[in-house]
Amino acid sequence: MAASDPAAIHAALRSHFGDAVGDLAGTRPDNTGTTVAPSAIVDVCRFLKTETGLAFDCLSNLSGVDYPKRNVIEVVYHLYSYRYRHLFVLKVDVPRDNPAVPSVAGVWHAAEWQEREVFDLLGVTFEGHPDLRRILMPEDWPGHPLRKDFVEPEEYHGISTSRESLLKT
Amino acid sequence: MSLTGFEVEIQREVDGGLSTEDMTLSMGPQHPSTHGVLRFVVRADGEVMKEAIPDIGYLHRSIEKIAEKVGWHGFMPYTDRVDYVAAMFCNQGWAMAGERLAGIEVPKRSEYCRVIAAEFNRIQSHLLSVGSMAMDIGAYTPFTHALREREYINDLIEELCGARLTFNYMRIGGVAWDIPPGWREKALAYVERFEPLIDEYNALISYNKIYTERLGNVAVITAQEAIEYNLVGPNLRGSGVRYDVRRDEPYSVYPELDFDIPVGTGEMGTVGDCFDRYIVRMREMKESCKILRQCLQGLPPGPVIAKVARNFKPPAGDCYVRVESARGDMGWYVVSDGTAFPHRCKIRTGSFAAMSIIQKVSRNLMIADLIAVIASFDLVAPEIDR
Amino acid sequence: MQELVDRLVADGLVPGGIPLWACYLAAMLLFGGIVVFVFILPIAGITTWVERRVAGRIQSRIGPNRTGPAGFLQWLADGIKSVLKEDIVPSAADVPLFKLAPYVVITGFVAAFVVVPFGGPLIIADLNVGILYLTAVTALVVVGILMAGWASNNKWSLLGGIRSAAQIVSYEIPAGLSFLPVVMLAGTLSMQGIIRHQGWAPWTWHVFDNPFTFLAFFIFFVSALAEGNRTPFDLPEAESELVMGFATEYSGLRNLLFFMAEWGNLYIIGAVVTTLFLGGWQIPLALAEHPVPRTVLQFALFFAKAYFWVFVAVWLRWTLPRIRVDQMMVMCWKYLVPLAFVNLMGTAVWMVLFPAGLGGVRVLLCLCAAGLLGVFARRVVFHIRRARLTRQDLSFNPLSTARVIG
Amino acid sequence: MGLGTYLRNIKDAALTIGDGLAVTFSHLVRKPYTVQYPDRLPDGVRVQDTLPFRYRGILEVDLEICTACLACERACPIDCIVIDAEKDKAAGGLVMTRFDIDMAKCMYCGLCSEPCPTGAIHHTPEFEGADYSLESLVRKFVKTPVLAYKPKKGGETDPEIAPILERGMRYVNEFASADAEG
Repeated sequence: MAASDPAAIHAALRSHFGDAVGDLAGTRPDNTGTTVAPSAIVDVCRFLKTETGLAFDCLSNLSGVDYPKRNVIEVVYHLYSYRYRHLFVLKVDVPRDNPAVPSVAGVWHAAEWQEREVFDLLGVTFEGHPDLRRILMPEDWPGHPLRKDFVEPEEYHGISTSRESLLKT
Repeated sequence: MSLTGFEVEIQREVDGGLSTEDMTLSMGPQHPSTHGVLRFVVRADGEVMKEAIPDIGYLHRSIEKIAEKVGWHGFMPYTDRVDYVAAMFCNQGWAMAGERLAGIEVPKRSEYCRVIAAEFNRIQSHLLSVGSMAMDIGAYTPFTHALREREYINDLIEELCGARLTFNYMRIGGVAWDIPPGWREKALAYVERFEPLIDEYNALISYNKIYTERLGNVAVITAQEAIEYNLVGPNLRGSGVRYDVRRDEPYSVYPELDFDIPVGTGEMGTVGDCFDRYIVRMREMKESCKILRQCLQGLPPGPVIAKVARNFKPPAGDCYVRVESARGDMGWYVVSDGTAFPHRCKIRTGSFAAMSIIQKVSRNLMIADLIAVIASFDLVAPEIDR
Repeated sequence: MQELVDRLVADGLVPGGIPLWACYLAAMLLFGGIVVFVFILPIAGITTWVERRVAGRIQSRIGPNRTGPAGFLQWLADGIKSVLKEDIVPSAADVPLFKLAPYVVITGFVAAFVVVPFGGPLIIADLNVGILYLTAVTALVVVGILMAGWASNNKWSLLGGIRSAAQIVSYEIPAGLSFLPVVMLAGTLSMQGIIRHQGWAPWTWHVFDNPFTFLAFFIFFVSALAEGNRTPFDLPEAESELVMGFATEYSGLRNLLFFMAEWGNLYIIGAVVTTLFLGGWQIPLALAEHPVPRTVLQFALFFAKAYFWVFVAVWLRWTLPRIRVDQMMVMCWKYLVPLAFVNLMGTAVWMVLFPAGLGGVRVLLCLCAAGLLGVFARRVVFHIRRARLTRQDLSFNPLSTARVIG
Repeated sequence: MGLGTYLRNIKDAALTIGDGLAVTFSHLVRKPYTVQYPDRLPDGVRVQDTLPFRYRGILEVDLEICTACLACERACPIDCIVIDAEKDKAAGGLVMTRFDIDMAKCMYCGLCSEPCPTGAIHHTPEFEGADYSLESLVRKFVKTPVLAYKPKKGGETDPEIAPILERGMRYVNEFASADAEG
């Protein structure tokens, strides 16, 4: 069934995965999607990719968002299908202290580097990732920069990270 | 032998009593043909590479963190620095994100101004890409001709918005400056003058036998692999996938314009080789000329910016805006929490995905081919590291 | 040169008691010294200036125009700058080899001038093995480059050195095979002999003698370019891949020696091609009776012909991209060598069938060459018209400067 | 590789290289495009004068028409503008003691000149900002404390300030505004 509207996609998901899939949310086609339980994310993604009517063959974007007030880090998956030209959003909430999500690198190769970036900048570990290393920051950089409570270190290997402004007289 | 963070195991083969050893080369981050600060640890057996492991992060300024510090209007000049070769598309991405979150309706004339500035910028970016690709393969003249044509567009856009590279031309709700008087005729004259020079450039280098021999059948990427690795833009269309955000997820005034999408056809080898990615960019420049002609002639009157508060506070929510940049479909995932500062801004760019496929594509290519592959993906370092 | 010395000795101008061989040696050294310091070094320098000006105009820019009139003394400035620059020897380098390499390359290059026939009597030593000696001597350059590549202890230089060894050695074969038809026609290896076998008129030149030598000319020029490391074969110092190839670690005077050899080599390519195929310094006898003006005319004609091919090599460099290493080998062994054999056999059969050669074929080949040039000119005009250029966009003055601003 | 492709390769190589050579030869007879800045320009021509009006060069502030409203200081994302202004009853208004712009950090984005009501702060076509010390890149516009300008209702009458204000407003009107007609 070539379901191009999100409600049908959501119904298919709900029928397959029951309450592991939250309810449909979103105001525009570019942000409608559901929340998914961390344990079921790999099966949901594989289902969305292989199901003939859905064919989400492209993981367009994978990003992490830090919500300190809800004490949760939300990993957001934007999935897109080149055959049916429709977009769907999956959101996975993980606790802020030791966030861990099963890796979908097995489903799409594109996820490999994007998960490494979320690991590097937000500290979310992806279980089952083939090569989980820091991608942008140096290996021994303290902390994860994109967290809201990240404090920039004074100096790194003897190089100071701040420059005294010229405007102070 | 470890090369700063790379435990690369050395393979020794002893065949016929002669033990040979792999050579590990560090190509970059300061190397004449890695565009910007990219680095590859190349494990090679003589000229033939076993593998080229990319190492990125040398130009990481964490623009996404800066977005959370400077307000909605303040971040616009930083978007120019995400991809300084094609800055208009980044401006457009951020502006559309702000408009979609706050539900602002942008006047028609400003949409036309945006498309005109963006298409000129696409020609600029493609000229730099094809020019530096020819120089990487060894021909120096096409680079200067491409840069000379790019200089004319620099002057045109300088007259439009005051800057040549980091434009800061668009605002949330429209564009900052209207088209100055007399600029339209100058732009039309330039497009007339530029179109035949694409054919001259093709005659000079594109169909040169040495050039096609160097690029044909090199680093072939099938359509399925391209989608799997989320390649976008000319890299995806080079592999035969006819997909363009301007036509398949239409935004701005692109639905009213007619232009077609050039796709790689494997004329000098197989579909999806370096030559296809290159020739798709050359043909896209022709399409951009077509779009520019239509926009410049059909420019409607009216204001060029909507009423937007100086202290802009969009309602809480998130949006995913996709813009067809010169390097493909650039995704802007912006989360707002109702305050004057964006909560999160994730920019998913084409070069990041292209860089991730190089390790797989570079197996038993020659070192000279790695340079051609890097150039054919039109990588730009700031877009990868952000 | 020998008759010159004999005549001097006969006239008694030489103070007595000096044995004959000493006179020859002194004359040889004197003439050789003049040629090296008055001709070779300036020519190598001026070629760099010509290359940068031609490259400028091809790339719609000006090229050096600040040092001297139209930038003519740029090469002198570069030379002095290189001599004054610090000459760094990397610590981990194989120091003796590192220091020796540029001198091996320079001797290989300068030694080639011994057989270059500037004019009728103007040749340092008219060896009867002329062209064979020249091929042997230019092979010395490979040794120097390989030494430089290995001694710099830098992986990129090693790659550059190995590439140049493969390239120059394998392109000796087609170069050798394609000058053999000319040697068969002329019956001698000596350079002067080859020139004397040709006349001043184009249809008497070896290149138009028969279709096979016509083809041999192109093969020889292409493989000579490969031996001189010129684009499209500049793999040993491929800027965009190997940084500077074998010359990466060199600086100061040693670097200058490497590149002087490369630009000087251009002139040798031009000179050899002119000698073998284009009638060398042959001028119509009627032009000048007295030997001195005749020699000057011969020198000027030979220089003009040789320098035209230097211009063609420069023009090729700023048009063509670079070949990959395996394509370079394929081109040598699968395209140039078989064709060179065909030309060799063809010329042999041609000489058997028509011992005196066919006048008609010679004229026909001249016309076909002229036709080629005509088609080329038409194509150039087509490109100019397509770019919609107007009169004041064009300028035939090679030193024309900038457009007015704004 | 059959004889057919063998000969076709040679033909292709010859034709395409020949065509490339024709293009480069046609360039040999074209005038170069270089503008020989800075020392060989036609006499009397300064590059700065040929730049368009909207060119965003080094910032300049006309203190006569600056109302010390601090809009530019707030708009600058890098905080490289610092203005000190106090209320001073005796002088009858705001007195500015300091107006510094750190041109070393400025990224020439133009966000400061947009909200300025009188066009006091604007970009000049001047771009040659090289200097020997970083400190001298900080442009200090206030030499002696000056009274901030108060825009008059009926338009400017003072003959000395009127031309400056008129020039300032030209910069302001250049920016797009929501209500302007086409």
